[in-house]
Amino acid sequence: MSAPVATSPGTEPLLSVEELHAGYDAADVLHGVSVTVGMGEFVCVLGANTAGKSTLLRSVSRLVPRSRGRIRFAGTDLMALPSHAVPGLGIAHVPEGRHVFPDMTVEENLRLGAFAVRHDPAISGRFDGVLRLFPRLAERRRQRAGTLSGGEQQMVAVGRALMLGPRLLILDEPSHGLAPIVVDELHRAFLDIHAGGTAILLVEQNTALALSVASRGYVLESGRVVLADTADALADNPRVREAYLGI
Amino acid sequence: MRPSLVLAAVALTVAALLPLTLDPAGYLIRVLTVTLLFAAMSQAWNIVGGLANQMSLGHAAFFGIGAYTSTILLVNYGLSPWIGMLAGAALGAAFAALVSVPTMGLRGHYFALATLAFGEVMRVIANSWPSLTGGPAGISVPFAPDSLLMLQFKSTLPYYYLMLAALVLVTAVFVVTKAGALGYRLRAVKENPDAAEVVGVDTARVKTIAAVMSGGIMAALGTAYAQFTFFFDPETVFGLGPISIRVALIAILGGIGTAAGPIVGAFVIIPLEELANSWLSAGTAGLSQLVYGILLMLIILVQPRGLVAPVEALAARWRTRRAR
Amino acid sequence: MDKRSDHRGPRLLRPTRRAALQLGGAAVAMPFIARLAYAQKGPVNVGVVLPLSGANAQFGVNSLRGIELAAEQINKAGGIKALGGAPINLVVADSTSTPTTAATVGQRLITQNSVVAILGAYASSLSIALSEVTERRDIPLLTMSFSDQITSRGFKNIFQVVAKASTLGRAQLTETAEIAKDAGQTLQRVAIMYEDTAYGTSQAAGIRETAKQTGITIVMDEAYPLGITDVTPLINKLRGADAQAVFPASYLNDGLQIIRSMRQQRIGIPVIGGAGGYIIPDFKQGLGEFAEGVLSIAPGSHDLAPELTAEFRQRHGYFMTHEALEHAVCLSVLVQAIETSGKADPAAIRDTLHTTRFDQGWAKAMTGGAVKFDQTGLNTLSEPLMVQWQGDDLVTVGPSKYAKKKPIWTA
Amino acid sequence: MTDAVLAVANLSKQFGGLQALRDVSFTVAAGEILGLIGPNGAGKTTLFNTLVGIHKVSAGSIRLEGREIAGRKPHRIAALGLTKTFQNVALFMDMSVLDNVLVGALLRQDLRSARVTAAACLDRVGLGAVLHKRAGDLSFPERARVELARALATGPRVILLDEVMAALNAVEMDAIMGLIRSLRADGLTIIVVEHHMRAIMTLCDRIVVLNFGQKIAEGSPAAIARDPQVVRAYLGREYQA
Amino acid sequence: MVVIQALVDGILIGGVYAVVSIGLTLVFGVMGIVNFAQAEFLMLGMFVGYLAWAWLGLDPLIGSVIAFAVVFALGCVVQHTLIRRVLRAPPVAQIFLTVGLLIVIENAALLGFGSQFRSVTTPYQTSALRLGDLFISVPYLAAFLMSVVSGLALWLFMNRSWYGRAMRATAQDGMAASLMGIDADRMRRIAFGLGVGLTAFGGAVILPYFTVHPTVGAQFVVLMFTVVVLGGLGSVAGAIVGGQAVGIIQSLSAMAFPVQLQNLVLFLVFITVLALRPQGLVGGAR
Repeated sequence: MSAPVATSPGTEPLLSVEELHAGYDAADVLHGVSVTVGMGEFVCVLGANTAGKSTLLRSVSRLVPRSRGRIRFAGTDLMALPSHAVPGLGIAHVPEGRHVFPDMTVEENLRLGAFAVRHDPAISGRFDGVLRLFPRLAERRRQRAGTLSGGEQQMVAVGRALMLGPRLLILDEPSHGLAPIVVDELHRAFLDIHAGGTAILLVEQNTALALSVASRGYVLESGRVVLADTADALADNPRVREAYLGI
Repeated sequence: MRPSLVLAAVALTVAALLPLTLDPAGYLIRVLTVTLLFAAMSQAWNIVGGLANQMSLGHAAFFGIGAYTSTILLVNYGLSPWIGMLAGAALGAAFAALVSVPTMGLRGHYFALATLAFGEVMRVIANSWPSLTGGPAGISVPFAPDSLLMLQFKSTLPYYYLMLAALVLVTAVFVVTKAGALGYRLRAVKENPDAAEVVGVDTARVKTIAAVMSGGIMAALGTAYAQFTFFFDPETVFGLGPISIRVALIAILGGIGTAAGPIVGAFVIIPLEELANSWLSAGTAGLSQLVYGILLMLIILVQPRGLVAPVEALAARWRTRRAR
Repeated sequence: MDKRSDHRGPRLLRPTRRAALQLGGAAVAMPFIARLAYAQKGPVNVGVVLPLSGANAQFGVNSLRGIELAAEQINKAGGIKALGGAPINLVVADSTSTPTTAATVGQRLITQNSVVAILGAYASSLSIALSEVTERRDIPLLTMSFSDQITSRGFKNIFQVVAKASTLGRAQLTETAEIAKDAGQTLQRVAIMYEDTAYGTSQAAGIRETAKQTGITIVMDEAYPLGITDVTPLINKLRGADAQAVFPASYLNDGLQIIRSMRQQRIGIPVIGGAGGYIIPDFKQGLGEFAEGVLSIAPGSHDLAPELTAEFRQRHGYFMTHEALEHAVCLSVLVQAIETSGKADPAAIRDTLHTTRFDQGWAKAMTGGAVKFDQTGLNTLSEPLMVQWQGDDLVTVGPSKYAKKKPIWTA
Repeated sequence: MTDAVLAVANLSKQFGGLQALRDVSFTVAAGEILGLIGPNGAGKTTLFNTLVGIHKVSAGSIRLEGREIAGRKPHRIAALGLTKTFQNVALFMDMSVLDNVLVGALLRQDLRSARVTAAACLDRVGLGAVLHKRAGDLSFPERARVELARALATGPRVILLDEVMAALNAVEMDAIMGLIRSLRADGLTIIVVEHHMRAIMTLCDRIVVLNFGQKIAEGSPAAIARDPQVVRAYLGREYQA
Repeated sequence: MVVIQALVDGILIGGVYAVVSIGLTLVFGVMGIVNFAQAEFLMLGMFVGYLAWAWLGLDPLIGSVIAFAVVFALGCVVQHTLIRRVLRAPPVAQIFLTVGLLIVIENAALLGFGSQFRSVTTPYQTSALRLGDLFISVPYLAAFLMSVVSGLALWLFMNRSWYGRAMRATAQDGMAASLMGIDADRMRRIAFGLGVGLTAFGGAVILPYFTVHPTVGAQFVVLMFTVVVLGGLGSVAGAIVGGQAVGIIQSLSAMAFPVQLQNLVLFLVFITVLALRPQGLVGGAR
C-alpha cells in the first residue's frame, strides 16, 4: 500500500510515512503504517478511538517516545530530529484537546505560534490574517485563553498553528466536543487555509464531516491502514458506512 | 511456605542472636539499636507514606509528642514510661486525627508542605513553652537504676531487644494492614481516589485511620527513643532534618509501600551515616556529610523506586508465572 | 576596603585550604593509626567530640584548634611523663549539630578507640546527650558548655571548666551595674533579648533573676527564634522601651544585625553581649568601627594568659577564642590528672579530677590561675569576665582584679 | 413514573462561572436501559459525576429509590446502590485485576467472601483468565470490562456506564452489549453514555439528549433520531439521510 | 506611628523575601519540582557576593550581578546533570534528590569556604533615612530597591521576550510548547538557572546586613516555602504578594505577640492557606 519513494524532488510527496511502528510503553500502537500527503493536499485519517490516529500524528511531530520506520518531510528525515526542531521545517500541529496556553492572552498564544520563525518579518502580517480568519479572536485579543469557550480555544489553537506559515497543517480532532455551528465555522476555515496552498492532514472522529472536506483518506484499525482511497470512494465504501458513518 | 516468610524468619533469628556476639554496651550494638529504631519509625511512616501515598514531612510532630509526653509524666509524676508510652500514643493518634482535617484534601507536594508546617509548629511550641517542656534547654530522663518497669538500663542490650520488638510489631501491623481490607482500600485511594469513592471506599475515613495508626505508633516510638537517649531537646525530636525528612528518606530509599523497604533503607542509611562519620569526620569538616549526600543522590538517580524495587519486580514476575 | 580584603578574606580561607589538602592522608588514616598505636601500648587516646559540620561548625572547628594546639605542646614537651613519655593521641569525631549523633559517636570513641576521657561537645545540648553515654560507661567528660544542667544532674563523670550560664547571666548584670556606677550612672532599666536556644534562655534567666534581686527593672524581655531573618521588630520594641542598657544573647549573625539596626535607629545605649557571637573575631570584622565599646560577658579570655594564647594567634591569624582556650584547658587539666594519678585509667582520672587543684599548663589561663572541680564537677574557681571591644582587640575590663584596661561606658 | 428507581429533578451544577448543568430532570424506571447522548462538553460526564456525588450538587434533587442522595459522598451513594464506571478507565493500575474488583466487593463483604464475589464478577465479564495480571498491563477493551466488573462487585441497583465501548471494535462491542442486556435481565438499571450511535440506538429503551448542560430531548431511539433539534445539535446533517 | 514603622519595615523586608523566593516558585511552575535545595543557592550567592567584595572590593549590590551570573551557570549544570533525570520520577524521588543536593552543597561550601561567619562592611550599612519618627534602614531600602529592579527585569523577560514567553509556555503546557518549536529541555535549564540565580542575587543583596556561613540556607528555607505557598506554588506574581505578606505578618505580629512566636503565626497562616486556598492568595493567576 505504501507509495514508492519518488527519486525526483518534483514528484516526492510533501510528507511520506513508511512502515511506521510506534508506541509509548511496552506495546506498539502502530504496526507498520504508511501514509503520504502530497504538496497542497487535504488528507484525512479515520478510525476508532484507539486505532492509533493520534499516535500517527504525534510520530510525525516526534512526540512519541518509541518509533521506527521512515518519516520524510520535503526531503528531510524527521526520524533524526527532536520534536522542537519539527515546526521550523514548516509543520504546524494542532493537538487533540487544543492545548492552548491557558494563562496567556489570546495574542500571546498566537504570537508564540511563530516561535520557530521568530525572526521572520512576515509574522505581523500573518497575525492580521489570523484575526481576519477568526474575527472572534480579535475581540478577545487580551483575554486569557483559559477563559475562552471550547470553540474559541480551538480557533486559538488553529490560529496559533497558522502563525508559523506552515506548509503542512496537522489537525487532531479539531471538532471534538464542539457545537455544530462552531464546527462548521472551523471547517470553512480549513477549506480557506487549504485553498491558500497549505497541505492539511486531518484526524477527525466525525467521519462524515472529514470526508466532506478532505480529498483523500486513510482508515486505521488497530494500528494498521485497512483502507486508503479518495474521500468520495470512502464515503461510498460499505465498510466505512457501516462502521464509521453508522448508516 | 512463602519465601518472604522464610526470609523474615531467618532475618529475625539472626537479629535475635547477633547481640550475643557483641559487647552489650558497645558501639556496634548502639548503632544497630538506632538502626532498628529508625527502621520502626520508617515503617510507621510507611503506613501513611506508603499505603496511603501521603508524603508526610511532619512525622516528627508525633514522635516528639510521644517523647515529651512520657518524659514529662515521668519527671513530674514519676509515672512509668510504659504508661507514658500509652498516653503518648493516644495523644499522637489524636493529633494525627486533628492534622488530618485540614490536610485531607491535599495531594503530593501540597500535603508534604502542610505536614512539614505542622511539624515545625510543634517544634516552635515545645521551644516556647519551657514550663512544660523545659524549652530549648531540653529535658532529661531522671537517672535511675536498671529497671524494666521504668524502662531504663545501663547497658544497650535491653534497648536492642526493645527496638527489635518494636520493629517486629510495627512491621506486623504494616503487613496485616496492607493485606487486610484497609490495605486494599488504601491502595485503591492511592491509585485513584475518585474511583475508590465511587465503588464505596470512604476515602476520608481510611486516610484518617492510616494517619491515626501511624501517628500513634510514631509517638510510642518517641517514648522508646526518650528512654534510650535520656536527653532530648525540641530540635532533636521535632526536627525537620533529624526526624521528619530522615524517616521518609529511609522508607523511600528502601522502597516505599513495602514491608521490607524501611528495614532495608534503615540498614543502609544509618550505617552509611555512621561509616561516613567515623571514617571521614576526623579529617575535614563537612567531608563525611558531603560523601553521604552524594551517595543519597546516586541511589535516587539509579533506583528512584527504592532499593527493594528490583527484588519486588523479580518476585512479582515469579508470582505471575506460578499463577498461570 | 581594599586593605581589609587583602588582610581578612584570603587569610581566613587559608587554613581551610590546607585542611582540604590533608584530607587524603590524615583523615582517612587517623582511626587506623589510633588503633594501631593503642596496640603498641604507646599513646593515650583522648576522645574529642565536636560539631564540625552543621550550624555550630565554626565553634567546633575553633575548639578543635585549641585542643590540637594544647596536644602538640604536650607531645612536643615529651608527652605524659608519668607514663614514660606516652604521647596524647586525639581521636576526633563529628557530632554534627545533633545530640543523638553526639551520643553515638561518643559511644564509638569509648568502645572502638578505648579513649580514657572525652572532651567536648561545645553546645550544651550536645554535651548533655554525650554525658548520658559517658556517665553510663564511667568515662570522664570535660566540657566548656555552660548550661546549668551539665552539673546539676548528680553525674560523677562530668567536669565543667567554666562558670554556669546562670552565673554568667548574673555577672552580666552585676558587672554592668558596677561599670555604670563607676561612670556615675545608676542602672535601673534594662532590656533583654535572646535567641530561644538553651544558651540564650538560660543566660536570660540569670539576668532576670538577678534583676529581681537587685531591684533593676526589666523594661523589655524578648526571646526570638533561632535563625531570625529580620531583627527590626526587636529594635522597634527596644526603641520604645526606654532602657539604659541592652543585654542581647545571640550568636554572630543576630548580634551583628542587632548592633547595625540599633546604629541605624540611633539607639546609643550600651550593649552588653552574652558571650556567643559577641566575643569572636568575626564580630569586629563584621562591624568594623561600630564594634567599638561593645561589652560582653565571657567565660574566659585570651588576654589573661597572652604567653599561652599568642601561639594560637600566630598560627591562625586571630586571637584565641574563648571556646578554643577553654577546650585547651580541658585537655591540659586531663593530662595533669593522668600525671597525678599515674595511670591512664578512666576511674583513676575521674577521682583525681574531683580531688586535685590543677595550676599548671593551660589551667593558668583561667580565672584564679587554676582549675578546681567540686563534687558536682563544676570548676569552682571560674569567674565570668567582662570584656570589651577596644581598638582592634577584645580586652578584659572586669572584674577589676582581672582587668587589663579600664571599661568605657558610653551612656 | 411511580416505579422510578432514579429520579432527577431540576439538577444544576456550576463550576465557578460555568454553568455545566442547567435544570436537568429525568427519571429511570427499574430494569430500564437509558441512553445519554450529546456532543462532548454537553455535560454528560458532569451529570454522571454529579449523580454519584463526585461533584457537589449546586441545585436540584436526586432520588434513588425514593431516597434523596444529593449532597452525599460518593461512597455513601455507592452503599445505597448507585455507582459508575469511568470514561477514560480509572482502574487501580498498579493492582491486580482481581484486587481492583475486590475493592468494590469490600463495600458489602469481608475480605474472604469479597474475593469470591470479585472472581465471580470477573467471570461474568469474561475475564476469569487474567485475575492476576496487573491492571495497567491490560488492553483497552479488557480494562473497560474490569471497570464494569468493579462496579458490579459493589452490588449496585443502578449503574452508570461512561463510554465503556469507546475503544472496541464491532465484535467486542456486540459482546459488551450482550453483557449489558444480561445485566438488565438480572434486574439492574443502567444508564449509558456512548458516542457510538448504532450501539445506543439498538441497546437503549429510551434516550436523553443533553446540549450545553440542558436536556433538549427525551424519548425512544426512533423518536430521537427524528427529532429536528437533536439532529441539528448533535447528529449533524448526515443523519437526516 | 509604630504601626506605620512596622508596616514600612515589613514591606521593605517583604521585597527581599519575594526576590529570594521567586526562584523557588519559578522552578516549581516550570518543572513541577519542589526544590528543597533552593536556599543553598542563596548561600552560594551570598558567598559569591562576599568574595567579590573581599577580593575585588565590589559593593555587594554590584556583586549581586556576579552572584546571579555564577549561580545561573551552576543552576544550568545542576538542571542538566541531576534534576532533568527525575522530571518523570515520582514526587518523592524529586524531593529527596533535592534534599541530597542540599546536603551536598552545604557541605561542599563548608569544605570550600570554611565554617566562619563572614560579613561585609559597607559605608551605608548602619545608616538610616529619617522621616520624622520614621526610620528607613538604608541597607533594607537598597535591598528592596534591588529586589524591585530584579522583579521588574524578570517580569519584562517573562512577558516581553521570546525566551520568557517560551518559558511560560513550557510551564503551562510542555507538549504544546514543543509543538511551537520550543526546546523544553533548554527552557527548563534556563528556568532552573534563572530560579537559583535570582535567589543567589537576593542573597548577595542582603549581605550588607546579613552574615554568610555554610548553613545560612537553613534560616531561609522554611521562610521561602511560606512565601511561595502563600502566593501559590508556581506563581511568580504570587511570590511577590507572598513575600510582602510574610514581611508584613512578621513585622506586625511582633507588635501583638512575642517575637519568639513569629514563626508560629506564619506557620498557622501557611497551613490555613494550604487547607483553604491551596492555589495561594493570588489564585489562578501565574
